[in-house]
Amino acid sequence: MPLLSILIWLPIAAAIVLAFFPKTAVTAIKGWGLFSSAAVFVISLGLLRGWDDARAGFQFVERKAWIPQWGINYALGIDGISLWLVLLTTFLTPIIFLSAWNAIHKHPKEYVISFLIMETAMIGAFIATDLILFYVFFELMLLPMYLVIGVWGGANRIYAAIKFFLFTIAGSLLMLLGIIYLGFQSYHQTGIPTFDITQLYGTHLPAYAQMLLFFAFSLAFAIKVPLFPLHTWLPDAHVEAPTGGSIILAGVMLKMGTYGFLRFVLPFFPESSVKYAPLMITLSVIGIIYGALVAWVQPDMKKLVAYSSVSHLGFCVLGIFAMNETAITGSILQMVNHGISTGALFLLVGVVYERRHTRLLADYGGLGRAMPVYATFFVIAVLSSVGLPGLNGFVGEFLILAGSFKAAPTATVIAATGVILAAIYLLWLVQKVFFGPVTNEENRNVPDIAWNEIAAMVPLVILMVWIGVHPGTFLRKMEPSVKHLLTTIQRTDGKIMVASSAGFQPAVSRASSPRRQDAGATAGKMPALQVAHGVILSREDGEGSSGVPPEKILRSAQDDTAAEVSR
Amino acid sequence: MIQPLLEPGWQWAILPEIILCGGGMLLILFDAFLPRAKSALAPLALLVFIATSWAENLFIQGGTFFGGTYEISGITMIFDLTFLLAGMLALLFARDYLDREGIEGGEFYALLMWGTVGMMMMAKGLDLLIVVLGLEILSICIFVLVGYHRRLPVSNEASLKYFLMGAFATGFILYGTALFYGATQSTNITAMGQWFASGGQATPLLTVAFVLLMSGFGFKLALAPFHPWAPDVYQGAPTPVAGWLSVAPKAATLIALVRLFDAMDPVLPKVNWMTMVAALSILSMVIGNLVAIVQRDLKRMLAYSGIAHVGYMMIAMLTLREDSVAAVAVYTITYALMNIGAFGVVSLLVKNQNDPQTLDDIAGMGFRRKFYAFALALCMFSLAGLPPTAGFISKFYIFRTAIESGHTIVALIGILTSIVSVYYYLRVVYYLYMKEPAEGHEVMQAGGVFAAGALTIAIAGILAIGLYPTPLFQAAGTAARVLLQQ
Amino acid sequence: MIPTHYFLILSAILFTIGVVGVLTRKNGITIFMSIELMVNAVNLTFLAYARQFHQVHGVIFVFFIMAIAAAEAAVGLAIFITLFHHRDTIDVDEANLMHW
Amino acid sequence: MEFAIFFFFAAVAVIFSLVVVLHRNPVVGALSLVAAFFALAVMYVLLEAPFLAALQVIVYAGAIMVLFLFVIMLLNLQHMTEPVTRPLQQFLGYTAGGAFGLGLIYYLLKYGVFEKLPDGPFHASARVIGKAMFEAYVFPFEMVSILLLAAIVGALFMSGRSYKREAAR
Amino acid sequence: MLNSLWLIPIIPFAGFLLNGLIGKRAGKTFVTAVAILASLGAAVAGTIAVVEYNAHYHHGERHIDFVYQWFNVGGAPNGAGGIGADISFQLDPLSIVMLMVVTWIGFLIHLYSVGYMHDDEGYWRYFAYLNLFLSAMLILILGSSYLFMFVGWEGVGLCSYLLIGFYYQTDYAPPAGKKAFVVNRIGDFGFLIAMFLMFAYIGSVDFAEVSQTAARGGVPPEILTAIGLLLFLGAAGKSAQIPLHVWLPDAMAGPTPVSALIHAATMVTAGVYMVARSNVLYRLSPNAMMVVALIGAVTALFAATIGLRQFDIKKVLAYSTVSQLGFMFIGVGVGAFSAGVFHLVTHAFFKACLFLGSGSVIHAMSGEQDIRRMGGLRSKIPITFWTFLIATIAIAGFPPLAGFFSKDEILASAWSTPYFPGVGKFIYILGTLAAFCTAFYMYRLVYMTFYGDFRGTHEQEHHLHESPATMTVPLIILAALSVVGGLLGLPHVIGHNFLAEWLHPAIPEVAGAHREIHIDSNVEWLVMGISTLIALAGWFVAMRLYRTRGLASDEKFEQRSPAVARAIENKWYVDELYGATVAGPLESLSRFFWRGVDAVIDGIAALLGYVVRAFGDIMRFFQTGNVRNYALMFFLGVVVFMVFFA
Repeated sequence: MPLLSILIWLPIAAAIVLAFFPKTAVTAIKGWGLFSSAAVFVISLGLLRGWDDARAGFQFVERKAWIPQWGINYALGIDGISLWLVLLTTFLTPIIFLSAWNAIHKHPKEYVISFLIMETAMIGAFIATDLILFYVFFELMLLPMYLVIGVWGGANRIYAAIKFFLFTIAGSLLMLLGIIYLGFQSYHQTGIPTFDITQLYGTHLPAYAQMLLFFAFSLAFAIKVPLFPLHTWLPDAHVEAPTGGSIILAGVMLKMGTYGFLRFVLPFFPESSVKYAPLMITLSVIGIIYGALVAWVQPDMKKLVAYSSVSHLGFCVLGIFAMNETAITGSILQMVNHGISTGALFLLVGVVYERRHTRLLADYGGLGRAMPVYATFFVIAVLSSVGLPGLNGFVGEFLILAGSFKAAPTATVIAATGVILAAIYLLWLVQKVFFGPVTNEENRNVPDIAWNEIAAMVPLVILMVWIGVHPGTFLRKMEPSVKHLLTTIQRTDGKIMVASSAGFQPAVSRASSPRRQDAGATAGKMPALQVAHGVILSREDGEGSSGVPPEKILRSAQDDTAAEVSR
Repeated sequence: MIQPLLEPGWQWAILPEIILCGGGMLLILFDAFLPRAKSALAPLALLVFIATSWAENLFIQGGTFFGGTYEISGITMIFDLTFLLAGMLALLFARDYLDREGIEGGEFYALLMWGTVGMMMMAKGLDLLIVVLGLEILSICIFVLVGYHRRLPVSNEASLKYFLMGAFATGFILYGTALFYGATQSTNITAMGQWFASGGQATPLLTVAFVLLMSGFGFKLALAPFHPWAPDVYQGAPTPVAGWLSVAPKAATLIALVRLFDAMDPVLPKVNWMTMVAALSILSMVIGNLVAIVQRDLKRMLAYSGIAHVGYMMIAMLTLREDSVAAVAVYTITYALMNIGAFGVVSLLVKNQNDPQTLDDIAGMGFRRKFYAFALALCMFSLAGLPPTAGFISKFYIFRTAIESGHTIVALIGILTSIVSVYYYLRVVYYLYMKEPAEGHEVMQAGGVFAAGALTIAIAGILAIGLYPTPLFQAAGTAARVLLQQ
Repeated sequence: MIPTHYFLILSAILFTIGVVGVLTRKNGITIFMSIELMVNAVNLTFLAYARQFHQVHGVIFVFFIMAIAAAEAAVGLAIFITLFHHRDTIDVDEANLMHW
Repeated sequence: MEFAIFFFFAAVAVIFSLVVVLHRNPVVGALSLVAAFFALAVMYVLLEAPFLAALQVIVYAGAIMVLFLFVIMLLNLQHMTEPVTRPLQQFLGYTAGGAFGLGLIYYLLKYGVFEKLPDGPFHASARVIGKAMFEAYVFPFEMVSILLLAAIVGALFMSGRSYKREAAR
Repeated sequence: MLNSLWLIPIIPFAGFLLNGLIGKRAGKTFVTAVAILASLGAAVAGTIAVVEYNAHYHHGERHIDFVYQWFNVGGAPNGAGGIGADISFQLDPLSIVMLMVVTWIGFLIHLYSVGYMHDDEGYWRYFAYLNLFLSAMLILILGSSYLFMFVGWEGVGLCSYLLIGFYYQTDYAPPAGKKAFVVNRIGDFGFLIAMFLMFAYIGSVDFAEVSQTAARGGVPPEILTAIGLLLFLGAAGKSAQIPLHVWLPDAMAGPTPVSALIHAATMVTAGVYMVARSNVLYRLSPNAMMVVALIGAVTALFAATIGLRQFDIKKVLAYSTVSQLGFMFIGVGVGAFSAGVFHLVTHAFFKACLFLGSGSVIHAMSGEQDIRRMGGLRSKIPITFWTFLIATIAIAGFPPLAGFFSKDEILASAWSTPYFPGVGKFIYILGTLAAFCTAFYMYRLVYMTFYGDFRGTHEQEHHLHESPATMTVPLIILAALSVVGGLLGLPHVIGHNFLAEWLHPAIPEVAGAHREIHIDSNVEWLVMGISTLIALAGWFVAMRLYRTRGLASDEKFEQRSPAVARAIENKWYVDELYGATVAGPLESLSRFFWRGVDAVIDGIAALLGYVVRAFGDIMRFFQTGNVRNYALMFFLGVVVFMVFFA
């Protein structure tokens, strides 16, 4: 059974069916949206049933010729990297419909349709294993989002929508050029035209071209993430978008960027990735701190959460460019976490916005008395976003930081201060909204959270706790794919090992060459491994680092320090 | 004794032309003798067009006729079908438009058909004589069609402008042809090709000839800097005509150019002619997109975007390869669908054409005239080159060929300018869906069945090509191969 | 027998004069006459080459060009008449309803 | 002898065409254009194309120019004079035109000169032309009919009778 | 029980869930029952576990109860060297001590709260939080690895946040809670980095593995020092040591029992526990130890000085807590880990007693906390008075009460620490001064509160009443404990130091490091003598100043040296300093980022747009609408191309 195709096309089909509903039958429309998206979610759970934990490569693979002339296929596949993102997508969509049950009064039909189309696009982008197919979905998701922001958005929605669209399209069009060039290169080397990701891996590119392509791709994804200097579209888009739009935008769409880095940038351009990892890491660290600081002084709840997204996704990018298993696994998990917790936060902000039609912190205060249940949910969401152990946020952040600490200690230490800042701005938010005496009379008797909103929140909270308490469920399925990814990067060049263990002399120096080989499979985690065994080693065969010629250690040490300096 | 130089099967070869010519005359007579039965004209015309397309498919095996001056091949068939498609769409939109404006007449459809004949001649002519002749037939028809709405000063003014510029440009084309004739001792494209192939030298004089020729064709293509007529003419012309005008003649000129460039192929490495073409394309992309941004009149905006699109097509012409020819073919078909579609929706605006049809006229239509708005939006997305529309596929094709033949810089400029273009295409969507219309300002009316049908065709085509272009690619690819081999 | 390029140069001159006429005159009909002049210059070139190459082709071409010119004249003049109906002048500078 | 004729009529053609371009009165322009066409006809004769010369006189000088004059009279523009406006346009027109012409002549002299003239006379007589017309060029010849038909229909339509009625609507 | 240690934290957690979910509707009795049972259950289960432990192990081995693998990423197939931790609980002498203290005192305070919080609308919420705290604390002390410990570590932080902000509708409580959480976060930052270092250089965060690897010399010394310092940063955050002490005084905004449980007896001592837990690392890097000890000493004195002049009864106790925590850190810092833990225990007794007592006072004074409005309560609330007095004597360090022995052992070890003898002496002096201050301000508190005549309003006086049994019973128990608690660790010159012996296995033999501080008897006697005198002196001075004169002497002091007085009242302006140096600049920086940098970025984007538009407008200008101009453009194009290309 072509599960993935079903996943892609079911929402579209539902949307088409919906197009024939009478626009007056609002309840029917919403119900249909909810039902169909829920159905998609249930079906997507089938992925877990048929999942093979051991397989590193793509599973549920489908492949049909689409444009054979150019070797473009309708090729679908899913692996540990994309699995949870897909599930996140299918999981969030029904929640959106649920949360927006009473929120959307204007053109509900078109609203639901656009979200269904968006779901298709997002799932497609995650499971497309053909570069062009990916691009098609990648762009396709812009249109509905543009409409969602522009039609159902707030006061300044037009500006936000166009800004969002132009920023994104600017990046992705340049990426398109890069894609074409990449396919052209591989065509000239292999003689077979193809845009199949796995076959494009290891396309050898001249250094200069690789650099250009790296930036072409990175720009597109960095805008999407968004990485520090390119982030300004995000707050506007979030503030103006309707609740559902914000949830999808933060929950899934931003992940396209990080996912793109993982799936394309790293394996396609390993050397450049290593070369410019310091740059990317620096940017992400700046983003972490910057986003947190700016979030702290926002007068608008949604803007605050939006900037917090900048900060959180900075962690993801940091983990990706640390390029070792721990960090990458962490950042994949963190993508999911961020989707859940920030999604929840946006949902909750939307809830209170529905009731009070303001998002300014100044207008709130003492809300906890009127809406205790709501407050509880909010605090839980905040805590998971702060990264409280036992909730989802912690595991991801911890893995990222611990992993990238090996690659870039200084950067990591700086990034870790983001953990403090997160506490500052999020608790500030909670305090401003819920605590303190009731200053504004309108807050005295706001109706508490409604059934549909509770129904939307409960699954989110359950997931938060689940990931926090037993992340193994999720990590186990990622691990092989991540290892595989790292070998893909590895295959091209050994430099990466050095780079990813930069600023880490003692560990490297304690490494004994045979271990370097077998552990070479997974780049970054080596040092830890060697430390772990280093001592035992030294007991077994006297001086453990006998295998390594000293000058090599020296060199690695040197360019490590170099990396440090450049950072 | 006179023996007309007629190869066997010639009557089949030019069957489409014959049908169209005859059809045109019949329609005129019909209108003349049964002035009451105007409503039957459009269906009849449609019938003629359909018959022609059917005739196209009748004649399978290609070949050259009339002493090697007239070629029938896959590519000509594709382009003929493009012309016919354009003609049909224009006709369908025109039906409602003319009916509304109360100026329906047999002449209109007749001229449409004869113009199509002219284009077919441009597409098939292997002799510059035929090409020029076709071009003239086309021009004559356009002069009249543009000025067809005689009551309107703008329409008349448009036809005046187009006429003067057109005649002017014709002068240059002719002069260029003459100079080529002087160099190659023939105006037959194949002969010219042989002359070039047999080491014919390209003197600067020939370059001048090329410049003159390009300027003339550039005029028809509305390539910058030969473009300035386009916005005015599109604005003034009856909207369906404008749509047709923005597509069909360009297609015809392109295929003629393809033949020429193909003939010149041997000499091109030695001369900088393609640099000029590149310059033209870059200029067009830049000027077209940048000026389109500041337009509020829909038709002018589309005109400028059209200029830009020709720029994109010229990218593919820079190096003539199977791919590029196929790309041009695909692009023209796509462009026909989306541009005529867009103009068609505009043609539904009930408004005195003397005043511009601005964005405000479509404000808030998104949720009133759902179908038309959706069609327009789709056309816009396609024009902007966003997947999953045909526009994306064809643009992708163009840039792919560009990169493969190493014109990365031009491609880059193309990409950058198309980023710019996204802005104004989206602005249309924004007016459609996100803006509330001014009170009592309801200019988009529910068009008749014809317009609806045309839009359906356009939408279907855009999506079909966008989602599954393979068959089209195959056809175009083989056709191009055939074209470039002989 | 007169060398061919004499004719070519003559036609070039005439063509240029025609072009200048188009560019500098406002009277639509004069402009059109200048265009006719250009076309005739082209004819001259064709004929010159035709004689040079001993080809009837060029001559035929000229013949067709004449037909084209005639057709253009017919339509063009009709257009001018309509223009005149609209605004009692054929000064093309007056035709400026549409710009920018 | 030939040369004398050539230069004389070349001068005539040039001068009269200059008059066309420069003289402010369209009627004068039209008439001088006729003169220029005559001169050209002579050139055709020199080029051994008597048939075309005849056509030139009949079609151009005859039909087309008469049409022009007719229109001019119809719209009685004969008294219309145009003041010189748009100096920049004028200036650019002349300079650019001059540059273009000079360049053209330069290139023609440099590359367009044929060393050897064709040996033997070349008679593009009516017979030759007619034969070619109906053998090799039958298709374009037929197409010309469509061209002319379109032109006629168009002309009729544009300046047609029903115009006023429509306008009335 | 041993193999289901996880039950111990789960029981109170269940209580939390029950109360949290249905407590509001279920009513007070239900809530009370659940809460009390939960805490009692935890205590009992813990005790059983301890008993079983004693039955199984005789040399203080480490018992591990592995539940499941939390996460472990990037390791070899066998998981070695991976980053992650197990959900597994451990039992060893150290955690047993903590376990007993936490569970039983926790239980007592639950009991007390029943009375204290009785007519609070947030009753259910309160007990839910309290249970949650209990379970988090238990995770903290039972966790078998730094990472799992960190879970409890943050958990208690959260609970303290929630409980400090318990009166969320006031305007002072929520900020205090936020402050507590954020400052703790700063500490946690250090903790995190320390763990990263462990993963990087040791490859594990399991207590045993870390200690063994370190002991094996598998870790470069500078790294050890770094780890030690970073861990101490965490500890300082949790245990309110300079410079992170600022949150604890504000934390008094919470209900008094909370202050007793969290901010005196258990949570704040977590830092001490962690340092003791990491004793191997510390003993291997004396520098880190010295820092710990010094900071402890400075904090002890500093806080004590502030305590000298506070008028909020709870604030006084808060500062004394900070100061006492300083003592504990001196202990663990100079290498006398058992001493530090010993003081931790005793302090838990008497400080809990003091806080509860103050709570009872406040209860009696119907919410009044300012000692300037109290006085003469001795007769009104005798039980409270006596228990309070006992605890005071204990904390002031009068022999033979608990405080005396623990503090004395610490000071003695400080004096004779082998790691940094010179500094040790200095620390001793600081500690002694702090001890003096402690004695002084504690007696001041007692005299101001219970002696003299009543200074409050009439209705307050009218309401005065002894607290209910649920409150007094815990007081009595704790008072008794603070009397006899000293017996746990008698100095060897007098008797037998049970605690030291008990903890001995938790402080393993490490090459090149001392296992315990050897104090020779003269020093022992000397120190004991001195501290006794100090305590007496403090009492004497306080009595002279406050017994009869009460408030007057404070005013006198204010008149004599107003600057100092105000400085002390304002806690030496530390908060203001932080505000000016950290918070303020940071905020303005953020505003600059937001208003400035973002604006610039947007500006650049907008600028591009404008440039494009401008170009458009310029080119559009050529579209004059005049056909001759078009012809000219056309022709110019031709000419230009001719010039260029021909």
